Amino acid sequence: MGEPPANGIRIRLFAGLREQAGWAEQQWPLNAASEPPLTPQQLWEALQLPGPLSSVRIAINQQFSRADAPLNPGDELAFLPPISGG
Amino acid sequence: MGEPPANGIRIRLFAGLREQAGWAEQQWPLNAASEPPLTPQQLWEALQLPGPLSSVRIAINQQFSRADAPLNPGDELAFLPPISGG
Amino acid sequence: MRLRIALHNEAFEPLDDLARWHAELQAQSHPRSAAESLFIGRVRGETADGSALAALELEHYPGMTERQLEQLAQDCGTRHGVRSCLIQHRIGRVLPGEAIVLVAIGADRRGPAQRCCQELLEALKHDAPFWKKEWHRDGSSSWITGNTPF
Amino acid sequence: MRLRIALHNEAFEPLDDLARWHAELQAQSHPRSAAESLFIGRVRGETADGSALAALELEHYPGMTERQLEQLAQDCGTRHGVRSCLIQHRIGRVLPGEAIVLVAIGADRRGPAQRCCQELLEALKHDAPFWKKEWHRDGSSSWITGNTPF
Repeated sequence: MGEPPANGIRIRLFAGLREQAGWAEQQWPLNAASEPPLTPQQLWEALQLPGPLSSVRIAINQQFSRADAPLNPGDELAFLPPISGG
Repeated sequence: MGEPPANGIRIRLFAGLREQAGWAEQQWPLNAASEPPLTPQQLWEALQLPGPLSSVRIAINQQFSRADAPLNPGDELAFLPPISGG
Repeated sequence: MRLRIALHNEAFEPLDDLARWHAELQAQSHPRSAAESLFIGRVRGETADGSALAALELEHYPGMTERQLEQLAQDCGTRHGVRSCLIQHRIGRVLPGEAIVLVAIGADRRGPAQRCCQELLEALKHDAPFWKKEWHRDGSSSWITGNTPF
Repeated sequence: MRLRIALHNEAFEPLDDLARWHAELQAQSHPRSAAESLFIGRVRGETADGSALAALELEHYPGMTERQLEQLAQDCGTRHGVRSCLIQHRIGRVLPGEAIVLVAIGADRRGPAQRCCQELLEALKHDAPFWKKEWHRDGSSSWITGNTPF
């Protein structure tokens, strides 16, 4: 019963970045923490996302994070284009 | 008909200054502009108002004015203790 | 700049006054401002020395107070290029918790709206002839001779 | 500090929300604040390049946006020692003239209320995940990649 615990990385894109990339969300397989650890920067490059990584902000599990932060199975990673709220 | 034009100086006190002095308003006779001109500072002293003149602000005809501004017949002079609005 | 200044000698509800002000501006085809900065001041329950306050009595200089508020608002509003300015101020006997002042500034951008609202509040506290007397619970009273710290 | 954060996906009336917020605080025996600083932001009728705007579309990151707003409000409120904080923010399609953001800060003194309101507004503009898309009259659209000047 219930779903098995997610063990990949859930990757999410928003706003203009989502439209440019043509997708909103995908799952990246990762069964165990790798050594050296997988980072947002590596995924940005592997996924061939548009523009320089410095143009976006990174959130891991809905908290702002660094591009070289280690990713673990089950993490939610988001690439956030420039914010314009309020 | 109607009142003759006021030709004295109407002097007004407010708030704590009014209570200390024991009066709110009085008329000071002045039929023509005097030479040298009568000033708020002279009236402050002549009326023996309490405390230093520097502790109050002066308004002539409801505009802030200087203590040595010349007074003319018909003027309204007010001595204003420290303001506390808002 | 649309400007409205009013002195109330009875309790007023800032949000009701604001709603009326917005409706009037709308009725005059004044488009809603992109930025509105507001301030509501209310009477504290305590005197400056910390004892319980029964009421605040607000004296003003009829004529000069209104004129001075208008001058301060015009100067500040022009300096910051704002679109609308509403000032409501109590006079008379004001009870703890009741509103004493409302300032509402509409502008095209948040910076001018906020700066004008803040500066105008300081200006009216220092340069509009109002005087506050604190009434204590025991029936004694004392004039306040300055403003609360910023 | 009393804190309320809400995202609305339909038009909201800032003054109605404020009245409800005040009534709730009163019902919880939270005495009215001596100083309340407020900000209301509305959608402009024009795009960044000056052409007529049909609508603004506000995207957010469900979950993170609310969490981030709460964190920013807690940090800012604690830093300034304020008593209450209300943030209302629109999401979805917002029409010109409609309210997009409301910030209301209650404090014991005007300085902390004003500073907190101003800083929190800047913080949420820069650090809460919202994205605005401008919809033009001709059906085209473009993402805004920054905030309007202060």
